Amino acid sequence: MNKRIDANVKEKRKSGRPPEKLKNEMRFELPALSINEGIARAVAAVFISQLDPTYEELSDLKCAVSEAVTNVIVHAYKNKTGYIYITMKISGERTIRIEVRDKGCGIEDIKAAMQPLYTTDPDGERSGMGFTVMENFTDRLYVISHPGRGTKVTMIKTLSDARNIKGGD
Amino acid sequence: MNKRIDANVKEKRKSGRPPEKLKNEMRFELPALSINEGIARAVAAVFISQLDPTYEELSDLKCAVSEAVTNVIVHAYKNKTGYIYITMKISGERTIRIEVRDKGCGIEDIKAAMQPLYTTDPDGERSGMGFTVMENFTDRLYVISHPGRGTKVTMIKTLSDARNIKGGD
Amino acid sequence: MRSTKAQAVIVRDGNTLLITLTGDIDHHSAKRLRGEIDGAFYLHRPKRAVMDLSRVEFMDSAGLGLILGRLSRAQELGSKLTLLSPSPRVMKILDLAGAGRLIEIRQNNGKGA
Amino acid sequence: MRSTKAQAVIVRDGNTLLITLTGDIDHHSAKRLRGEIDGAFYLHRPKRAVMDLSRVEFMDSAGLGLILGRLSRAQELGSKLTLLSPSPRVMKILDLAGAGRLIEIRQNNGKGA
Ligand SMILES: Nc1ncnc2c1ncn2[C@@H]1O[C@H](COP(=O)(O)OP(=O)(O)O)[C@@H](O)[C@H]1O
Ligand SMILES: Nc1ncnc2c1ncn2[C@@H]1O[C@H](COP(=O)(O)OP(=O)(O)O)[C@@H](O)[C@H]1O
Repeated sequence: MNKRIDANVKEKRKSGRPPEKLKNEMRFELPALSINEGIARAVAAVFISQLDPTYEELSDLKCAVSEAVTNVIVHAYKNKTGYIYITMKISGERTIRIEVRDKGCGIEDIKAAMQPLYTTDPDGERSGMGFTVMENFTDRLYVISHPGRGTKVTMIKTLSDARNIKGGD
Repeated sequence: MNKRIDANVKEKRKSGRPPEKLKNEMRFELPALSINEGIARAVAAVFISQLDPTYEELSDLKCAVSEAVTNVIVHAYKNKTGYIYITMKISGERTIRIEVRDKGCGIEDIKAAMQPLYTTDPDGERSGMGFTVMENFTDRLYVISHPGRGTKVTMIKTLSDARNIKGGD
Repeated sequence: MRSTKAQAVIVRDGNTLLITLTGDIDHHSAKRLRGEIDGAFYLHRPKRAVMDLSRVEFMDSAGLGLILGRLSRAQELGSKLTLLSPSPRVMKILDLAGAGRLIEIRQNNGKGA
Repeated sequence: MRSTKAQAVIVRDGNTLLITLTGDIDHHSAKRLRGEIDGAFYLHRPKRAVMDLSRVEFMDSAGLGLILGRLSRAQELGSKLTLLSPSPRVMKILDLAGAGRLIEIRQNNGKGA
């Protein structure tokens, strides 16, 4: 978002209450158990809801978080136990940044891994579409991985301004 | 809960599916901002819900968490910024342990602080009933505090078995 | 499980101020509600004030502080404050502080306030 | 915001197997649903199978895996699988994988399946 658009947004809001600039963040961790897929996306939804997202935006982000968390559970730790580390940060007007980290096996070839339909787990009925969902349901996706040490997936999305203009607080 | 009662519980469950022993835990942290009172109790509710609590049990625990978190926001950091650290752990059959920690000013006289109606903040309209709520809404409450270094409040509650006997999973 | 935004809807009816609280009453929302309610007290100086609690979805001890604080405000201005229809959850908090001895609590059984 | 437990309600009607999925379909629930659905496929070896998706509340790529896996199972047993009434949310996931080219998708507009 460039300065010009920011200025526009502030103009529009003058009619309502002054926007409280949200600078909130949350960190959480859960064991890499499949029951925590639902818990992780519900917790993400609680945090994201403070920005009053549209149904579509909230659903997209829940789905993206679900993909990243499931990948940790399915791929990162294999038969070991380990934790999922999640950080969510609000910045600027309405931008949310979500990081999903693990200390698992890492990814050897990130470029290959991010291809649609690519999966290293054909028997488990993984569709190979996890990264594709994350990419399509957020504005930006970064993947950093160190084989043997773990993976960090960062997703960034700027929410629309619709709700604020309609005028809640 | 002693061994005898545990054995009874297992007996009753034989009719249904074998109980999956939940050994889940979650850690999270949030800045000590008042908007996070609602977020912290909603996150706690998401985590506790995996135990299928009654409405009364869930409401009691949400309220106890709200008290502990609000105390960090109101009392621990005064005009400084700081974080609230929360850990939730499930153990045994249906026991949940919730720890709320801060690195704030600490409490000089814990015994006095835990008295009903005692508050160091008469102007702010605190009722002095926070610890009383935590004590009444959980099975056990422990408070450890080091003046100048922070406070840790631990609350433990064993949930009733009602839902499981009725037979969902 | 998202927390519901707290609101105070305040209506004057003759000498009575009807204050309907909705949503989640905690320390965060109480700060704002206090100002709104006290503003109405000072503006209208009502003989009676009724605080309808039937639509409160969550309340912790900060709500108790809000209610007892408004009781002082009412007494200061010579108003009589009554609480209307607290849910069992809200009643549990009121009971912990023995609020029933300090303030009248009525259940509205659908026969009008 | 609690996730809703996923379920597969499976009914045989003549040569047709009607599989109604409800709740949240993710990797956690898909593991269990897969076994339940495949069990019914092997038991009944239906000519046609219809998977009603209208009551799915959440689905991620694990649901895609579940659906495409059942498509293979159906083809293996000579059954024809059709998807019924995916919500716009579920459709968004199906579209990402171009599932519409692999499997028939019907919208039920209240005129019976
Ligand atoms: N956190 C992770 N740790 C290790 N490997 C991963 C991780 N996330 C993804 N991968 C690798 O990337 C591949 C592609 O991931 P994805 O697109 O989500 O598809 P899927 O999970 O269906 O296989 C996976 O099959 C796996 O090999
Ligand atoms: N986390 C904390 N850090 C510092 N002081 C605290 C903390 N929690 C409670 N206290 C002290 O204990 C007192 C009693 O707390 P409580 O029973 O919750 O009542 P209230 O919050 O309404 O004052 C507070 O007024 C404060 O002095």
